[in-house]
Amino acid sequence: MMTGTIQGGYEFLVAGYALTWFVLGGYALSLYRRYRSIR
Amino acid sequence: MDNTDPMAIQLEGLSQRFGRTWAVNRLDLNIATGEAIGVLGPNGSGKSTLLRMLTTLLPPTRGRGKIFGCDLVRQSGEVRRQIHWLGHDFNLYTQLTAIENLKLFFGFQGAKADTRLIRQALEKVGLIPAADKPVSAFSAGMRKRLAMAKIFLKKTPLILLDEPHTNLDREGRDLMNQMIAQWKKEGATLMLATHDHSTVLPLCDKILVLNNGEKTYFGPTGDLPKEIEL
Amino acid sequence: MKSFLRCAAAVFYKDLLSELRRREYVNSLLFFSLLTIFLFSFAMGTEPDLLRKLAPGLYWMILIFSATLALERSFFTELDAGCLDGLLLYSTSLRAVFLGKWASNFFFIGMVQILVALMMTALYNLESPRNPPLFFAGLLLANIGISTLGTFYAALVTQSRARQVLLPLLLFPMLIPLLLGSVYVTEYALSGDPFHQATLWLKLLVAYDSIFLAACFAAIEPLLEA
Amino acid sequence: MQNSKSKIQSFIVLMAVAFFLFAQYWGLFKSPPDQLMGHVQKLMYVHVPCAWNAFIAFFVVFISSFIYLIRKNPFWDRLAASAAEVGVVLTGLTLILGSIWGRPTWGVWWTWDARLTTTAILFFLYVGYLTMRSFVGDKDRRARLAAPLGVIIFLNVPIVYMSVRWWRTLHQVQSSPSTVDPNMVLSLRLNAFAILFVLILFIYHRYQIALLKDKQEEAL
Repeated sequence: MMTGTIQGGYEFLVAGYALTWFVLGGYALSLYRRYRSIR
Repeated sequence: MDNTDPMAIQLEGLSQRFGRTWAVNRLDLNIATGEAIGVLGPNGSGKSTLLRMLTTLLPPTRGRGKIFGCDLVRQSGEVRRQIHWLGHDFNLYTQLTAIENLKLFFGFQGAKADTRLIRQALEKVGLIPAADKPVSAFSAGMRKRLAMAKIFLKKTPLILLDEPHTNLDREGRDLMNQMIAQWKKEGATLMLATHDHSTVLPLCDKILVLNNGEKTYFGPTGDLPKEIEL
Repeated sequence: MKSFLRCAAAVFYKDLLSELRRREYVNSLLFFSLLTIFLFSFAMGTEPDLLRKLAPGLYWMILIFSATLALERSFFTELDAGCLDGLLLYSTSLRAVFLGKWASNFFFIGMVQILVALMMTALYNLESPRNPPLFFAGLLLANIGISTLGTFYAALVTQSRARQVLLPLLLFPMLIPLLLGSVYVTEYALSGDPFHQATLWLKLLVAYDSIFLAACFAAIEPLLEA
Repeated sequence: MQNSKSKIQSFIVLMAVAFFLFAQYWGLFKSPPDQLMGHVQKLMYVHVPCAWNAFIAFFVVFISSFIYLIRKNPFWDRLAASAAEVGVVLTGLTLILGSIWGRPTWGVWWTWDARLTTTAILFFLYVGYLTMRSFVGDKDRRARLAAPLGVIIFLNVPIVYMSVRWWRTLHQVQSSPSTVDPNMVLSLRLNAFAILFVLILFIYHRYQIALLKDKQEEAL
């Protein structure tokens, strides 16, 4: 198992948060676009 | 007929929509017990859809209907126990023999098979020689007769017939007319949907004409106006 | 109550009769399960110890795939011959129809279970299970679960266009707990299960079966009506 | 002229976004890094809230399916459909985040951890639910078929979790994060409520789309 604190690993952190914003934002956008297309 | 309810069928705004088209559009109808109704109209005018809705197998998109006071949707169980339906498919299991199919008819209703009545029914429709043969060997006419035999097995206050005379030879047609006459004598309510009106008119008290899902005429057979397009 | 059972018996008897008279469906089901045994051995290699170790897992994979074939047909014979309306119209209750269909699926899947077990023992020369009652208990409980959910989902997808792909897509995720349970019960049954480790998984299967028998029985009404 | 209703709606959306950003900020910069996993551990503040809220969405599907079975009111069917779609999106996100988190921590892209495996099974269950809905055209029939499915699927969730946990204890893979200090709990809770707010908005707007679609179909 890991002994000391993991150095770095920032790229995973950034990737995770970026992905979260991308997915939530993207879904919000798709809802908006679908809402507009039906209007 | 055990049923004393004066109104056999009461429809209020009954409608059915398939995708964009209204197969039946806001149909209001009141049919008294014991009447024989001919349902006429060109192909695709909603005849079969209407009948299928009356069997409760096809819930209406809008509107309500009652058969002998039982709601088509909420009391579909009671309605089903009081009707017979003879449609284009004859609901026959081709791997089984004629007798087995009729025994199944009792089985599905949870009743013991009454072999005497089965034999009587087969005799009436002239299928005794083919009683033990699998239905797969039957011609369309013989299959229709077997389906008619099923109606013979259980008396119901309402009988729905979709194109009763198709697939039948001349002798079969006489048998159908004879059975229709007998059902009328027993006080059953009948609905016969067909597009060749010549065979049906003499049998019916009233005519319902449908066109594109809408009622264009409903009244006694006698005063059917000429210009109504059948 | 009597008429309920008689209706279910009629549906079961009818299914049995018409499927056994026209053998080709039953044969195709059995040959399919045999074929998958061969496929797996080609895929896994014929090294005896490996196959013996993987046998429980393979067995249940083959079972689930073969069961899908049996389940997909459960309402298809009605639909194909146009008898579904008659069945729905004249049956005393749709739950009786469900019970009848459940029984016929149970019968055919049970048949596949026995056949695949025998063939696998022969082909992978496994010795017979050291704890036979546990083995058959596993088979029985799994069969109940597969038949219950399988018949329920078969009724659900019968009238939709993409029946072949929809049934496995819906059924397989639901069967995961059952798959885990039956694989372990079979594994312990083969090895004799001296420490009674299988009881945990048997409890899971019993709970699984009873929950879904009750739920499917309660919820079947709208499915067949649709 | 934007009528008052949509003005309130956009205000609420802004509120949700603000709260979400605040919670993310708090989690990322305000809470201490974990002694063992360092900053990577902060992925927990998105991974775990997404999982919780996905579960809430599926619970909404279960309840509305159950009520539809009794009431037959199309509102509940539309709500079930909306919640299911949002739930699947969140579950998909949770799974990818779990894999991103697993990589630096355990060196693997996927661990058969009990919670993660259960989430994956949930994902397939509800993708199946949505696929089934997409195959049935007629609105009423779709509702009649989807309601029992929505109930039956959810009944499987506890069984799946239990069986997967028993299955995992046989293989002893340690999975739960190390000790959680109070400040972290605050970030976790903040993010959980932020994403809950987003979840409610998503379900609400997806419901409006479903309503409009039905009205459009009706109007024909």
